[in-house]
Amino acid sequence: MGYEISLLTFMGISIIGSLSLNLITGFCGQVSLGHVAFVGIGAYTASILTKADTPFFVALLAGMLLAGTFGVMVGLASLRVRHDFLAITTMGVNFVFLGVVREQEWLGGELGISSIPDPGFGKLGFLALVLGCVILVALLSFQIRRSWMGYVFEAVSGDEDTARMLGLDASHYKLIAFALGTALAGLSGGLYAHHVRFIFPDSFAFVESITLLAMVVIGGNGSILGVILASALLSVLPQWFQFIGDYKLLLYGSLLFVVMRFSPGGLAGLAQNLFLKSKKYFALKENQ
Amino acid sequence: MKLKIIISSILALFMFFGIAWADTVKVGFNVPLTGFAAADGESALNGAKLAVNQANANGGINGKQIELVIYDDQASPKEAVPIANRLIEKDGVKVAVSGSYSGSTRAAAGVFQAAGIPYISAYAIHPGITRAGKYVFRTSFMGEVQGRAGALLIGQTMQLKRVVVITLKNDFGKSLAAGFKAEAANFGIEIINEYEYSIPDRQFGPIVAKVRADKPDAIYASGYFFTAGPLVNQLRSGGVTVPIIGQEGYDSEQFIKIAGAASEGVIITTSLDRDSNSPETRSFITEYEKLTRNKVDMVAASGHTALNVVIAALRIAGTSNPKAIRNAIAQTQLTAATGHISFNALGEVRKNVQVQIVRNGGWHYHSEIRDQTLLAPPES
Amino acid sequence: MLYLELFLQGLLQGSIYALVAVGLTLVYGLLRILHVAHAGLYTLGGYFGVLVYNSSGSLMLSGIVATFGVGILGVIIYRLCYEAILDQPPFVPLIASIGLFIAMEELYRILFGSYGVSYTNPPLQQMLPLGGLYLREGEWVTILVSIILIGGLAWLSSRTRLGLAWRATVTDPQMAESFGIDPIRVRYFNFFIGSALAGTAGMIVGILNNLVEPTMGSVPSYKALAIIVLGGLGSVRGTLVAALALGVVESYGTIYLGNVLNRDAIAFVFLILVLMVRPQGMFRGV
Amino acid sequence: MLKIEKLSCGYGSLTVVHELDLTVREGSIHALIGANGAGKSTTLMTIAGHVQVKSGSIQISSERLDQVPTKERVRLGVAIVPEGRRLFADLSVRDNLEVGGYSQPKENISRNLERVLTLFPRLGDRLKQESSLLSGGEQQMLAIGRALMAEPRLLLLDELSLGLMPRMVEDCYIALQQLQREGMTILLVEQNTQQALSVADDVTVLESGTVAWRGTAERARQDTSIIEAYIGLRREPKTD
Amino acid sequence: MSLLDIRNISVRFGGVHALEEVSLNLIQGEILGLIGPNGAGKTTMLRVITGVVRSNKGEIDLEGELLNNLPIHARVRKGLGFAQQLVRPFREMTLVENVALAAGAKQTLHPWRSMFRVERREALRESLKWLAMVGIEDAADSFPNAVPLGYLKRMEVARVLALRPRMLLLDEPLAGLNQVEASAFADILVELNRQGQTILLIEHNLAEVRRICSRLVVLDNGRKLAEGIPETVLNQPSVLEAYIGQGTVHAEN
Repeated sequence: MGYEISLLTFMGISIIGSLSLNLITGFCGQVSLGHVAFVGIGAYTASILTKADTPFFVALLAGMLLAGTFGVMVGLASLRVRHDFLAITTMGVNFVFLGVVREQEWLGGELGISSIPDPGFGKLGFLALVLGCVILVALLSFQIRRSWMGYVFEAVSGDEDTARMLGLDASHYKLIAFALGTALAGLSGGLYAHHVRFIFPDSFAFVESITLLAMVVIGGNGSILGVILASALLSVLPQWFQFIGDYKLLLYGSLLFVVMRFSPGGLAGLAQNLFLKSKKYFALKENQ
Repeated sequence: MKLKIIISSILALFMFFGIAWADTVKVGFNVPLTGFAAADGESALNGAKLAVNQANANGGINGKQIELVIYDDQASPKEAVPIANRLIEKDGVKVAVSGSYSGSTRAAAGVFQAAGIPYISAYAIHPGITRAGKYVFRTSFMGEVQGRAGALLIGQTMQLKRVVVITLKNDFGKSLAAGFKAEAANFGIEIINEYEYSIPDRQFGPIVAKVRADKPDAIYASGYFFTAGPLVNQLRSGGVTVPIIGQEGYDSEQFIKIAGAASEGVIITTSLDRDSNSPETRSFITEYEKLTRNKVDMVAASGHTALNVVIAALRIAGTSNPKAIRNAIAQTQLTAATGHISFNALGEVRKNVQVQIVRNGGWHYHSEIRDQTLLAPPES
Repeated sequence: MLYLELFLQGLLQGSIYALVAVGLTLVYGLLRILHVAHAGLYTLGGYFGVLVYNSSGSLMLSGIVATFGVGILGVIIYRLCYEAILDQPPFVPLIASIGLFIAMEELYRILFGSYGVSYTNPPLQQMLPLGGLYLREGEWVTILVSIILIGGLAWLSSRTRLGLAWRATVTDPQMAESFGIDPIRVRYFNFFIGSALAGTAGMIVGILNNLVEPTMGSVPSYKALAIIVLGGLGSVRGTLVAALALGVVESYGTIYLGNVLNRDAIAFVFLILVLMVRPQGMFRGV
Repeated sequence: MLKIEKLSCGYGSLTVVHELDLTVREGSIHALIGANGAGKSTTLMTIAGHVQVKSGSIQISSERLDQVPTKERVRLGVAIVPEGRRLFADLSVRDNLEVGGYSQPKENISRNLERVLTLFPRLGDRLKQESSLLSGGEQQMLAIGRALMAEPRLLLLDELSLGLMPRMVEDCYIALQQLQREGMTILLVEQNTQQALSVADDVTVLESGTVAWRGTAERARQDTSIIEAYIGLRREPKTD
Repeated sequence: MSLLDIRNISVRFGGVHALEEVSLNLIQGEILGLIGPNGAGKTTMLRVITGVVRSNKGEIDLEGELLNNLPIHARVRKGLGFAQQLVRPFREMTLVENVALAAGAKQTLHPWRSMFRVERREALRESLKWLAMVGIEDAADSFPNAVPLGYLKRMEVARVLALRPRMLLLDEPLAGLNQVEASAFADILVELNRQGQTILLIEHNLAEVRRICSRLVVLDNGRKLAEGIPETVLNQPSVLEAYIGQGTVHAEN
């Protein structure tokens, strides 16, 4: 079972990561190309703390808190720069995060942090913990979407200026999206670190941010189920593609491209289109 | 409900691809075959395959053929952990080898250690790997060890004193530099300057200009063939003529191709002596070239060596009990393509350091460093 | 002398950045696409260069193939990949482009091998010290080619009909069309020029490093994005200045900041600082 | 010269102009006036090819203009001076003019350039300046000059006087009359009604995308209340 | 009684004076028409009031409280309701959802708390009422892309009304509507006003302005040109000139 467990654990961690990005990018419309930096902040914080004998959950929480704090700082940047500029700024955040971590000996520098303590739940216990977190994060996502907060996020994502004209404090809401999203990224980071029990800068390279964003957009920006499905698929894809061997990444890249090129709404968009088409079809029939 | 269906169908799929063959002795092998580390992965895999072919031709393990179970880990820790689990459970391997980089090897090592399955790192140099536990070994030098050898080579063998250190900013380069700097003073070396570069860098103009101004006696530069090739080339064409000393990362024909004429006279510390008369090394070199039509390199030799250690241990243990295999590995006394090998208490290899030099467009014997106190890897 | 030399090395690196980034900024200026796969074309330029040279021995021929071949491929990529998704929100072409880039890198690896390809008979490697400055032939050629190409581009855009059409279309495509300019042709032209510049840069870097690897484009891909933002997205002049400035800063940074900040992070630190002060980049306009 | 029949046009699902009929006589100045949002600019932009035709036809000298791609309409003699001028801001004055003459063979360009500079001597001193640095009036002159470079038979002018000093407006209008004397046909959208009426031969008043009144400028000038009524300054519009 | 008091507003863009020393006040219960030819500064004035544009000089006073330094959303919360010239519906939401977002102002006042407020039925019910008031309840569940402009314009007003503003600021609500639609729409405004809604109306359609406004302020070239009841103002020679032209009639030359 260990193999399935470790795969499911990674899947769960990916889902938390992509759902957290979905809060920012999917719900609130702020494209972030550097989300894995916050995963990294959570991972480093939690690891350093548990290595210093801090209880696991306290460390996890601290990782979330610190990631969220940095997230709010980037959120403040989002109040100043928009759209493409924001995308590239967040990308910059990822590179600067790596650049700084690589040079910090107390963060393990290039060697990273190894022998991160086992939280002691056993493989299955840890999986249960991760899945529990997935459920919580998914529930939170659903709650946000059906609440007035999600309503406002949708408005801010659609047209920020008009949202302000309706008396909505768009800046404040954007900061909340960043705070929540990055804190949850920190959670996924803390879990990741204690699952692999070894982290180093390359674990949080820019390509991982792209992977997270890909999960969100392939799932259908904003669609919770779509994003969960896409991250579940994409996180195990490299394992499934083992038999394709040499063509694995080629396929992965092409998949990203093809989905964006032919169904920019992602899986959710695809499903919706089919649904609408069938609805129209039936409506036509009814009218006849 | 939906989730259940998804999970169970996923599981079913895995099981389908995880079907095992009987009647062979399986050895796990994780290796980067796609992505940025694919070049080294390819060499390591070829070296490993060669070792398996040779052993199978010699009757395998007590008549059973050896089967290499290969997975691509993209040199990513995230991929390596499920692969380790998969090797252990689905494929039921009793011993495994990493043909991969430090990140994935370090991550997988924890899994193998926890499962009590012996695991050998062929060429990953992260100091933390063997510290995962008693089931983890390494057949290549730790960075520090090789760095110390470099200091001896420059300060004692070559009698050069004023040295500029150019360090590749990753675990490999950093630990080399640490070892080198720790011993430099003991061999009368004065480090007059140190520069760092990162792994994607190929243009070293600024460093070359500065090094020329530094006027050192020698340059100790870490890197892989794809960074060292351009570096050496640019140093030479930038008018820097002093000896350049590198390490096993250079050890590839590719380095000579890239650096061209500039590679003449470059000296490295490594594991493979191409001019060795030992039958193990000779047969490795000729058969590897026959198998792949490529020239041998350090990574291939390391993959080959690691597999030979495993094969030897399997033969001695004579059973598929991982604990017995582990103990057999720990007791290894073996002459492999990379020389005579044994392990210390931590699972780190003890062997001599080969010094090679580029002459007439090929790697050749320069000297050998046998100082076992200097080369002693850490015991814990 | 050292400072001057470091400066020159910086300009050298900067001029390569410029060749890549100018193409990217041309594409952005006209179509608002962040064309990451541009770096894949740059790598392809490297491959075309080395493969043609190794089989023909003619530097001229390989230069032509690298420039024009990549230019044409750029047009094809625009036609097949981007044209249909121009009116989508900006992250759609961006991610499509990133996917394309990953696929291109892998395709190169599968086609040309993972070890990379080197020139069998590396051209332009001799040192040519001029006035106390130590540069290789290849490096002088790089500077020369950059000046010629970018000068040529300036000439093309300011002195030719095509350039006029291009500049007009960038500022107001609708009005340009009103005066008889075909916006589709301008887009093709735009992609051709941008990609050709990247192809040339790729070939030059291939020669300088004597190595063309599948992942050669990974650094320029994202750094060029930073450069064009620093230059004020869409401004060619700004991009040139930003590229050269970054080259110089990195050159000094490698020597004097090496253990504080990663070379590749320097660009982004600047980027973030500049954007916080000037959310629209350093320069505006074409 | 220009004959528009039953033209409906608009953006996306929105139809702005409904079944418009409009005829512009060869060599005349035709003023199109009406309140904001009445569809004047939309009509002009449809003729130029920037707004989608939903039904009806546009003919220029008996050729179906609406079936010609936008970029080729200039070759049929249509040039536009759009609302807000929409100069190529980063380009120099000369380059703006050259874009205007893009459709013309090379040998015509210097001739046309000379013609424009005679008409607007002020542009002559500024040929090398970036067009965004010109004053409002000069920009308007440049916009007209740019269109003239295409040797149009039909000149479409949108809100010429908007945001300009009276003196400049006057200069522009004098230029228009000069052009008319040279045989050009001009379709003019103008909110400065008086100004428009002073030069126009014919007038069409648009209201909510349909024609509300049409007649000679002569009549409209004699009885300004007609026009005033249609833009809402008088309570009761006089019927024709 | 003056509800909104705007004093000596000046706005410069670059070197251009968009507004110069303009004062106007909005009295409780009136429909004030803000008119003037294109480019007179009407929209700039509205933007100053909303806070999109900051004035270089002058004060905006809401019953004794200065609004100058408040961000847009805060001004809205104080009771200023804006309908923009170009309709900007949220395209991913149906019309009724668009309105309900505004109707639920109470739920969204405290961003963090809004996470725990889920109940939307009340807001939707109320929104239907507003949609009915502007006469488009039949399209409540349609998406903006599927309805004509007139509907969107009315939705925009319904959306503002749902904020229950103390005053309504409308920027060219009649533009793009045909005469019948425009009249109907103007009637809605009159009805709202009758129910006590204070309205500031920027509008080009002078016929309707004349018909429904109780008072007019005329801007021209960034300055206040005239103020008073419609009949008087619209017959003032300076206003006629501003609209028809500068009297530079070339007709007879």
